[in-house]
Amino acid sequence: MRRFDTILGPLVVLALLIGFAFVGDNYFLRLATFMLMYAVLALSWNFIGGMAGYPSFATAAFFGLGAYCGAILQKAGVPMFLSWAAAGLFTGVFAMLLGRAILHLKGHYFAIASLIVAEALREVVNTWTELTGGGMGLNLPVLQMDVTDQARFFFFAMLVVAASTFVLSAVVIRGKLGFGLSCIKQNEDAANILGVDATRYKVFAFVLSAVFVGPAGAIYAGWVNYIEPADAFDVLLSVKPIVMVILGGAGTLYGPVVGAFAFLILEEVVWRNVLTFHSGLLGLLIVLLVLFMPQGLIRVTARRLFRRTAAP
Amino acid sequence: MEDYRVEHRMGLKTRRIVQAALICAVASVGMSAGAVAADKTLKFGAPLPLTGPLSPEGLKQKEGYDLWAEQVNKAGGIKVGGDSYKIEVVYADYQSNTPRAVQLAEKLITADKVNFLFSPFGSGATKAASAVSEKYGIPTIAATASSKAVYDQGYKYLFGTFTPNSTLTTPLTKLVKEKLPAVKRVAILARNDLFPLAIANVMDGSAKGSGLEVVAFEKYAIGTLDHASTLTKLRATKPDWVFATGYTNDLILIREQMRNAGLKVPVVTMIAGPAYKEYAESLGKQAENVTSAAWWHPAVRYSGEDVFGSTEKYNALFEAKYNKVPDYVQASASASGVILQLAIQKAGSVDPKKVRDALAALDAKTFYGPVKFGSDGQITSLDPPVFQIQGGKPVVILPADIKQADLKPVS
Amino acid sequence: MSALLELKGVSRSFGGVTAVHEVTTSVRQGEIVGLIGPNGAGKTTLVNLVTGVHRIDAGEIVFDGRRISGLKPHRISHLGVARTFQVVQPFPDMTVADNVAAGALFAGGGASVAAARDAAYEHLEFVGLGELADTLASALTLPDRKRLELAKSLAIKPKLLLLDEVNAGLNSREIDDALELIQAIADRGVTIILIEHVIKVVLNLSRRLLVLHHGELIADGPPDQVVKDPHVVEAYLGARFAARMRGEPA
Amino acid sequence: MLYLQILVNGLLLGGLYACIASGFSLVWGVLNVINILHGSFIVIGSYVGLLAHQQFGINPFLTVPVAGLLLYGFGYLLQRGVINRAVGQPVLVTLTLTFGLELLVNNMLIAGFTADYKKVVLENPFGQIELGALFVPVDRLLSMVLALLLTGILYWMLRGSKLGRAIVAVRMDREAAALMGVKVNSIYAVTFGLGALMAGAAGSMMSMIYPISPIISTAYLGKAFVICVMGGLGSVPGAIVGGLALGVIESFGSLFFSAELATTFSFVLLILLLIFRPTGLMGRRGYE
Repeated sequence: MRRFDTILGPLVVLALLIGFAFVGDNYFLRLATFMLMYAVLALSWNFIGGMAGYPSFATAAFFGLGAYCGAILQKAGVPMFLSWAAAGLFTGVFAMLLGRAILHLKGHYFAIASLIVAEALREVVNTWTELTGGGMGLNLPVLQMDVTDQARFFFFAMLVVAASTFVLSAVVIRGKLGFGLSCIKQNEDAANILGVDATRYKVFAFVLSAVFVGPAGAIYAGWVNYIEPADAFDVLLSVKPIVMVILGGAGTLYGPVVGAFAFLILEEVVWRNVLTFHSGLLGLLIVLLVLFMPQGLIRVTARRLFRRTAAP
Repeated sequence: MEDYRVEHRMGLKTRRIVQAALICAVASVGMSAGAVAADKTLKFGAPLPLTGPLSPEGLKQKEGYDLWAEQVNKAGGIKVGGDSYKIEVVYADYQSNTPRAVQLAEKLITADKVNFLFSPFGSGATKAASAVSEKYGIPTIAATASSKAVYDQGYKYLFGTFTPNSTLTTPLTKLVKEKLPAVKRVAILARNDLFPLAIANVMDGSAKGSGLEVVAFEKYAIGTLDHASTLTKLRATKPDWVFATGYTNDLILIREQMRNAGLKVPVVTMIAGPAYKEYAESLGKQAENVTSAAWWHPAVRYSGEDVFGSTEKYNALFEAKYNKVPDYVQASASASGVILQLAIQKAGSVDPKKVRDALAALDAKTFYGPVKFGSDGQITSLDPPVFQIQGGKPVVILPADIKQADLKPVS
Repeated sequence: MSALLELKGVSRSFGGVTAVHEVTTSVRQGEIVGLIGPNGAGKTTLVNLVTGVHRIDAGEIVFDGRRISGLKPHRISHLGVARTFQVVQPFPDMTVADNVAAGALFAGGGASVAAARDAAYEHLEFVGLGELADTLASALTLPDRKRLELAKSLAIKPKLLLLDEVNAGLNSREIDDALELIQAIADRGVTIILIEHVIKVVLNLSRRLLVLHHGELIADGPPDQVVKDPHVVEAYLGARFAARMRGEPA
Repeated sequence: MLYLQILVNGLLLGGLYACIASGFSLVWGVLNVINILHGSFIVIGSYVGLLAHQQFGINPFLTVPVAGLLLYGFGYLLQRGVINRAVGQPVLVTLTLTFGLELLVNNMLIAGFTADYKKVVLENPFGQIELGALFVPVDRLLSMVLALLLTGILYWMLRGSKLGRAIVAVRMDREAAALMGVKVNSIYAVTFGLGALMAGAAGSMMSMIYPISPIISTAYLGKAFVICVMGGLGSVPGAIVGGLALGVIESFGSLFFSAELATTFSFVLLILLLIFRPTGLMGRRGYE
């Protein structure tokens, strides 16, 4: 039965998504691509924030770096796929170096350091006009492709990244690394004494939280054709994944995915109805979520399911 | 999916039902009456930054579109051939986030099926979103994009109501040289941001082109809370002319701190702050004799063949509706609607391709000024006014035929 | 027998206050050594130095023929040094079994999570927590948490086990149970250093006592000798021990 | 002379910065809560100053106590009603909570006041003192003095009064303070209120210096962050030191480098500080 859970379930979802790509119209494809992107961000943050318990606000930094790395390479004539891969590599290496520098900080200090890294990067990109276009933004080459095909193309590109992130999450969460991260989250000193190489594990988790966000940023840049510092390094890119993960259930495998899906729906439903007060409503949602459902959707429903199956 | 229509008091659902009922009723009447024209609707999509840092600008654009739509509908809609079309502007808030603007432009086109599009705010977002309307072949009017880079992409469906940035700085530079020949040294202070930086760059060119010396060119970061030291630094370069660009809040602060820093010069130019009434209101006497330039000003006087008829009538209608004087953003937004309307009427069709051709060939008079587009889609017929705050109010000092006062030195 | 653990002139100070000063001693394979001293004598600091939590300022620590001072805690635990904490530190949101499995997996050379869990059940049986294996660690009573600490330590297959006040907070019956368990662990060939400030507890198990006072090692030898040592009596046992012997039952 | 002017500029700015940050630092130190709402609190204070000036022609310096008390009440209730439910939880929870509240409150401010920039325009501006080539704007000088005075009062209150000692005790060790009979929850609410009070006072004062709009709240918050980390969090004197330091650094930064790099410069400095000296310039041990 467990097989169904871990392999068949995701496969069914994957098949549905692929099928969806051929029936949905462009707008819905765009929404779905966004959902996949959110899922990548949420699953990625889950490595460092959900599993290791380190409140990272660096997602925007990785996303922006990936977007600019991909865009600059593509403008320089590097093939698209290669530029995406390079974005992943670059953000991964960046995360490794950054992680070594700031992962010895705990709690608020770590949160702020990671937050400020994104701010500093944005300023750097803003100032480095020759390379990045500065505040003028950067336009990417437009694909010579039919509109619908283009929508499908980016949908599938994002799907591949999201699926990879998911698979890696599944492997990590069930393996030694996930176990170790869970120990670190609950008691880092005790984990060290039991032989967990906390520093290495944390850096590893931090790198994992970056390597897929980078390509997601690069794909996103190609998809919207235009990036600028204020958007690529938007602090909401760091905050939204956290909300999604909390919404779904931190440290779980399905939580971030469920959270990303639920968040997107909420975003769209909220905005459909209120034009100038949606950030207020998003705020209200966050407040209610934190106060009344800190365990997330997954745990709430899982508990209910468990209760039902537990009865003979 | 940020639907927000001009008449938004009724709930969306109720409105849909009423609408459907009306359409049915009209349709049945139409059928029974035979050849009587049915009342149809044309949808105009407008992705705007209604929240976030750009929201003041976005809300202004919305006011401009709303006023236009209201007037057109009051006049019985747009008449094409035998049909008469009501106007509906479908708004979407992109939260001052450019990629979202692109996403929403696509959403407006594919999900809301808008017939025409108004661009998002500013050159950056306009450029980004223009790729979408080009992809779908939807005629698009940019109400607030001036950078050449927006129009030299070779796109066929994008038309803009702002002349290139240099048309703001060059006439002003010439005027200053002529009236105040003692002014030789220019110090430029620019916000490191799309439009403010672009304007500062063309000013640099205009100044050098007319033989002035640019003694300083300083940029400041977005969100800067203090300019004291930068201004102290500028003071040391002994400028005669301080040219500052930025958002209204930046410029208010800079003007205030210029006084604090003892930076007294005969010419102070700020773009775009003085075009907005908040600027003079927030600075009081400090605003006096600050010069600026914009693409439109309520003091200009044009008569037109459009729904507003003339600049005076436009100003009056605007004041009646919003109880304030329009500035160039609101007027340009209204003009964007007017331009599309004229093109549709000239084309005699709502077919995007035909309307696009009519736009390219358009040569019309409007309350906003004469409208004629260059081959790249940017307006060429406009002569942007230069103005100065005098007696707490902006007065036009250029072009000569509509000027209300002469250029005065600051002190 | 050769020395399993050797401390050579080990010192450490915090912000000018000396916590451990030039401690030199060695522990042989299979010994049960008691490390005693009044509160603040530097006992826990010494444990932290051996396990790598704190770095030493001077001296050298050799374990099993290998210099371990300067290594990180997880490396030292991989080599076979386990410890328990004065204040028990379980992973509260994990099951009891997973708490132990963590030790088996990371320092105990576990091949996989599943294998580590299997090993965990054995250790839990050994310490008498078999029935509670699947409950959350946060739900355990204090004596059970102490057992859990022991099981976790055993899971890393230690050669040396440092038990930091493992009996603190337990009543006398619970202490007896704990001591029995410690003896059983020692019988498996694990060398044990028993850190206590209540000397009576140590006397039952240890054949050798180390006494720490103000960070210095002031006595080292069989309990009967140490107890008579004038330095020890003066520095530590004098008033306190007498008072305790008269007063509470430990 | 140029350097002296730049230094004076920096110190004047630093005084305002200190006032922006002191309440933020207090809340962070005592409640272990990063109050993302702080910037909006300042903006509300500014609107109090603006409205009082528009309606009754009162100088914003005089509305400082009004704005302070109003914000105290708001902060107290907000903490009692909402934030208290999350105190003591992991960083992530409290941070996300105040972030959500910030979105809500800021959006309400925009709905109420619009995002347009406004400013108090005095009939008779304070002008500036000119000492040779040295210019000292009087409004800023007064603001700096008042800011330092307020921060000083806060410090003195924490040191000297019974309430202050209770707050400090809670900051040091919550459990111990509770055992000693301190009502921890009410201390939390009072502290949060005090933080809001400082924000409101700063906001009212700055209503004649900075253009007012809800949008500007993030700029204030950003500065508060940087200053707190520089000064050492939770430390009121640290906020003064950090504020003055940041003011001077930015000031000289825009002289030597460029104004566009001043922000980048302070961010980079901050990251380095976090990595190598997380306890702040004052070198106090953090309360982690």
